Amino acid sequence: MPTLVLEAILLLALIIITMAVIFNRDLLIVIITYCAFSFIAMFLYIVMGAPDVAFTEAVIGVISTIYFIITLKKIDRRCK
Amino acid sequence: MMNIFAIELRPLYAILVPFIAAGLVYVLGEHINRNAREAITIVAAILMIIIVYSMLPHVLAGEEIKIRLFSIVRGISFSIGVDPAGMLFACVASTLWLPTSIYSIGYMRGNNEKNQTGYYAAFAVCLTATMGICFATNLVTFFMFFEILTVATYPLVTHHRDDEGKKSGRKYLAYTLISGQIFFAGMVVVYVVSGSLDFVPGGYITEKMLPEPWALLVFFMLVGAGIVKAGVMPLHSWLPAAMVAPTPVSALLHAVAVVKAGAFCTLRVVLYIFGPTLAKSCHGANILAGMAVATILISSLIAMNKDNLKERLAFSTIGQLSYIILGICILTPLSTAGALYHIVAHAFMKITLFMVAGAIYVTTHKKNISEMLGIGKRMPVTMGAFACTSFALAGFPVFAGFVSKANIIMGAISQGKIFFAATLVASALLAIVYLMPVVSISFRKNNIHPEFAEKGEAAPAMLIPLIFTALIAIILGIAPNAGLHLFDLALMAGNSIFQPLM
Amino acid sequence: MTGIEQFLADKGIYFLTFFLLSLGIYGIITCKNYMKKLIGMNIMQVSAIIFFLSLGQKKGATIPVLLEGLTNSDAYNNPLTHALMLTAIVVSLGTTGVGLALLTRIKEKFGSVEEEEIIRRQDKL
Amino acid sequence: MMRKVIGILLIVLGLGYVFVSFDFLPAIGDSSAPAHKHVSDYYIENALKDTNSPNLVTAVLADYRGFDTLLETTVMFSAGVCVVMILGSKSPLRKRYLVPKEILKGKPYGGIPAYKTVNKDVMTTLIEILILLYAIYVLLHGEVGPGGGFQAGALIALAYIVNVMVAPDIKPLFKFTKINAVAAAGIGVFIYAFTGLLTMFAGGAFLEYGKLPFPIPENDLHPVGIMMIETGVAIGVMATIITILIAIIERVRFDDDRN
Amino acid sequence: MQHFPALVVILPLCGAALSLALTKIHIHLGRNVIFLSLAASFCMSIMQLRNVVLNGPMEYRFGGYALPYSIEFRIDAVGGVVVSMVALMGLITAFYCISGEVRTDKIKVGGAYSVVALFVAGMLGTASSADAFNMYVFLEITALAAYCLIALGGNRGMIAAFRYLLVGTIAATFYLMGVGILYAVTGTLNLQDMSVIIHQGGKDEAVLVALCLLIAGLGVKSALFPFHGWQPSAHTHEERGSAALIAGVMVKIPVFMLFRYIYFVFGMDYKYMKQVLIILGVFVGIGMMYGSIRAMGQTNMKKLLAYSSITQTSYFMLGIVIGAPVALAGSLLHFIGDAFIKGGLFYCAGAIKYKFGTININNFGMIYKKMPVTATLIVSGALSMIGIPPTVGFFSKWYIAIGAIQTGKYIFLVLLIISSLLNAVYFFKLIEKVFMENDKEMEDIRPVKKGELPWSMLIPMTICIAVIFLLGFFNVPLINIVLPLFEGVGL
Repeated sequence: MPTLVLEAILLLALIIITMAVIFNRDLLIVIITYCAFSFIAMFLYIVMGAPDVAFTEAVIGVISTIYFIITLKKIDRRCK
Repeated sequence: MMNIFAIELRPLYAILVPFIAAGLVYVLGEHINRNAREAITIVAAILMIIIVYSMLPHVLAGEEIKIRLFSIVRGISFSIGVDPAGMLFACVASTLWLPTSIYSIGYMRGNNEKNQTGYYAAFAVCLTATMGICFATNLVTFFMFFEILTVATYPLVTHHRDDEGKKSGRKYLAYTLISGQIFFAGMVVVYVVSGSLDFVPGGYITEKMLPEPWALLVFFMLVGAGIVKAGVMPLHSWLPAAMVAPTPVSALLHAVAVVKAGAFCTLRVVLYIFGPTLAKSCHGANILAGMAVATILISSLIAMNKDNLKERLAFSTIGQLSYIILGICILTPLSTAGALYHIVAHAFMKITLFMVAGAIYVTTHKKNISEMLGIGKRMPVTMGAFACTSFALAGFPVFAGFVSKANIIMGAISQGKIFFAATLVASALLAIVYLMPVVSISFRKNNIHPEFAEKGEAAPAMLIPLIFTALIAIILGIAPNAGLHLFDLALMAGNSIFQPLM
Repeated sequence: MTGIEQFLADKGIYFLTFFLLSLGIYGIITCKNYMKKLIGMNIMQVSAIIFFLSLGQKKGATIPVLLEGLTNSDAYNNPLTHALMLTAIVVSLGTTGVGLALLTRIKEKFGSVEEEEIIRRQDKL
Repeated sequence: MMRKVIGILLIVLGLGYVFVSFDFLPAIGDSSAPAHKHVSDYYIENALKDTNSPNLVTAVLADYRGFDTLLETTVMFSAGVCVVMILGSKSPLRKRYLVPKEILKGKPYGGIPAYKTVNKDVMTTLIEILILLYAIYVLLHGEVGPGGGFQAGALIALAYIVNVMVAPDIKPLFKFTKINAVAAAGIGVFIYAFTGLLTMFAGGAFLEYGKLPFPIPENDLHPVGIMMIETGVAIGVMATIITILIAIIERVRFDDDRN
Repeated sequence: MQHFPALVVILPLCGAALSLALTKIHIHLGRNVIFLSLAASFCMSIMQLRNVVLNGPMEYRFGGYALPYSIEFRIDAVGGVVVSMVALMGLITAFYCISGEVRTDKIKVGGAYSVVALFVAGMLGTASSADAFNMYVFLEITALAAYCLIALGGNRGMIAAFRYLLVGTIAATFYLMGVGILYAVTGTLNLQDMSVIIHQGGKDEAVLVALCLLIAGLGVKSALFPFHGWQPSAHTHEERGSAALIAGVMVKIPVFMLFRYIYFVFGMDYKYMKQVLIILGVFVGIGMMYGSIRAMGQTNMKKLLAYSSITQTSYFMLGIVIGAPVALAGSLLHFIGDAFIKGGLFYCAGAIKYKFGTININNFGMIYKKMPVTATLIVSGALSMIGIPPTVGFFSKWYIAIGAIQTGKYIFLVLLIISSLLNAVYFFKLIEKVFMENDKEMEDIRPVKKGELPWSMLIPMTICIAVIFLLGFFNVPLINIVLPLFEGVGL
């Protein structure tokens, strides 16, 4: 499986996840999808041969997801 | 450095004196009592007269006085200098500042107007700007003082903080700022095209610098600011609107500072930048002359049916100013000398008429001519001065008006422009038509207004300057070179411009 | 396979990265909820990171940590882009933190995080 | 719904046209692209010689472009300060826009989340210690393998988050108030900047580790320098993440009332 | 002596970092440390400027490595002037913020000043850095501090800050993409090196795409005409103390960056540069008209100033679009002058709000009687905006007009005249309201024992008045410093 094709597939996965984020109604689902997005992005960085960046992306993805969830506590989950 | 009283530095002192006076008045105005504040203005006026008169002999002797202070813009320096035309205007402005300030003290106290400190400070700044305009020797310095004059007269025009004052202030600003910015554009074009902006008697722009269509456009861009300030017909409507200001202000505006600055700007542009040859070849001068003629005739007609005395005087100023512009546009030495001398004559005549109008308003609170039946009985001296100056204005032989008008007519005839000479004569008659009714009403004998029965002259602080300027108007008529040799100055300026062409 | 790979190498990956960027911006503009706008912003910044990293790739190169045998520069990926992208990730975390703080205060003050309600209540205050 | 799909299709078409007509970027894989030729091959060849740290990314990050990382930490610090300033004053209750009661009626109150499967208090202490150990390893191992200041700082912050979020009632490992956290972030940044100033006073340019005034031999001054700035970065990042966490949590009590 | 370029930026940074820790010790210790660092950085920037003028541009390489391999600060005549102006404005604004201090809460005091110090450090770095990615990080610091300062301006400020956060990040990502493409095509991040490689030619399309992205990114950051959506609401609701810094200086730094990119990296002989400048010219033309027209109808003074600052940014861009060296010098003079004019007018708005609590123009009663210094600053700022000679506004217009005519672009001269007249309309409306209106008897919220305002507000105002007139009279030395730099650049 040559790297470039793998990268293309992962990029397509990212695009699908962004579509999900844009069209979804419930905020909690959107945040969980965003966590998945950052996870797949970390994968993409590893495939591209950048371990440092992947490490940082993983940690910072988790932290920003936690921040989103805390703020979600204050904001009700319904949205247009 | 040359010693402190060297001749070159004196024009700079002449500009700084009123500026320092304005600063003092504005800062100390509230804290010291009224008389001390007025004293500052008077002392400054006297000081300025001394400085200006001390320069006169040097100018008459034909010395070239010029000083380049510091470069205000890359390539052009802030340079001040004296030449005959500038000296003439400076003499008029400085001499008239003293009587006007004494008169305004009397007027302000009589009418007990509010915020007088602002008034006196703005008055002094206007004089600074006028002095700057007289002594500027390149267009950038000239434009700088020109704009300061615009901004400084704005608080004077809107002195009464009421709605009408604001409206006329807006109109005044609209006209002057727009023409100022267009002047700025024209100035930049001239700088880029010709490389220098110094005033050279006889002009320095040649045909190849500005090809045919552009020359006319730039000519009217530069002259526009002068025309607006001088109140030539299509752009004059701010002048009657500025009548809402107190009388000493309109006296200053219409006799000494703003209006004359406009005429002076036209003179500088037409004769010192464009020069007679280019002005004639791009036939800008002919169009301007046509506008001036139209203004003279129309303004005299309007002045006839104006009941308010100040309105009538305003329209007569518009007419008289167009004499000067007409004189400039005839492009002959005689007519230029006549135009320059008319600046002097008209200044003294018009300021007297306005002072009379102010005196009447303060003592009898009458504004319209129809209410002044037999006022001569009550204020014989004021109305006597009014009568003399109105004769002078109409151009009677023994008075100052006649001298300048005669020169312009001679210049026109020498150029073979009979039409202009005819308009000048016709305007003299028109002047009689709109001034004599005022004199006849005030000196009539039967059914005088009961109020004017007993004698009740105006306050001395207003009367003395009134008489002083009326007398000067008469003296200048009899002996044009009396005292300050003003007529020689005018002739010198005229010849210096046309000398290279002879 | 090499035909597709060649296409991907020249245009494909770049096209997908710029598409992800424009999707992020599209998300910011169209989503009405402020929280979703913030997530869209994060996605946009991740797409910028992907673009830089794809620039720094070399065919058959290992991760940019020096090994004994290998010394020629074609054997390692471009370390400069990785160093720059560490900064970009940290910047995106900072911006998200500030955005969420603003979100909390807006929710507290205006009662909702939807754009129309905020605009409606904004004029009342 | 349809409008959004059309929007996205428009984007696809637009980008497709741009990419078809323009061919401006070099192909991804080839190692002869200009991006690799000019500067980055210098880094690869003499990173070991200049900074003797085999991890090229840390070499570039901390040594060649060290100033960027200082600015990066400042970005984190300024984000932390901004969050503290914005969420500083708790606005009085009457000024806040309270959601009318009848809207809230519809939402059932789910009670405190109970994870019955495993005893979370025991687990948290175990996990925390593991995370901290790993963080120290990552920090000290920065030059050799992937890792470094940011990752270590973030990991320590993660340990704190695990403690606060999963088991709020047991005594946390280290207690941070908001002012202390922000002050710590400031000190982290200052440590970094101070190393730079140190080299400057000792005669070199800003952040030139060769000129550090310590008495150790010249060629391993660089690792010392890198280690100093890595600790500075770790402290800065850790403190800022914790500040933002505390600030947001303060305004949103975790087991908060309904609002 | 050669450490100045770095120290000018590092000192405010360290001051900001330490201020919160020091505030724990004593509430005013942090604040004083920040004043010290800002004052020191201002003095150093002046000495640095003197050094640059005397013996040529200064370069400073971080980490001591050879040029293209490390980050580099490059201060030439133009950069030196801009840096010292930003340092002066930062120092004055820090003084001005004393009046807005909340003495109760320690974090609030230390934090407020550290945010201002970070803001100034960010702008100083952006103006003096010569490395593309380094500029991006400095832009981020400036932007983050700006979000916080706008958000501190009250509840409406929150929404303005959030909107600016989103738009600012989009702009920063565009800028990052532009830098990425430039790196992909040239291989270096150093501007000097990059321009050498670009001039070797052969990469026109990629450079065109990068240029468009840069213009989009920096245009949004500096509220150039089509991207100015966020600016009016942001300037209206931002924190009273630092409004002058945001509106006066921050909006202009990206335009300065764009100027350096267009002239020193891409160069005028670049193939597509003519078309790009024409498009920019269209934006600038519309922007000048739009800003003034929108500003006419405003009654809120800050909104009026916000719209007028769109016009001023377009003035600065005008110089770049015209391209003649004299026009560039004129637009730089305008950049420096306008920072003090716009900053000064925002100081006045803040002072009136501080004293009377209102910034609605209609109830500016006898302001000139009660607050003479503020009234003088409003008048001198207005006169300078319109371009009345003794003030700096006239001279920058003079140079730009000369440049316009020399390159035969008369349309810009006409635009210049029209927009300065439009300025005149709403500024004289403001002057009329300040001087002519009868008293509205607004009660004095914070009475001050002597004088109209606390000294911490009066000093910045008097400095602004002084600079407006001094720059006016002594603009020639400034132009002589700057012009030789532009010689090789013009069309």
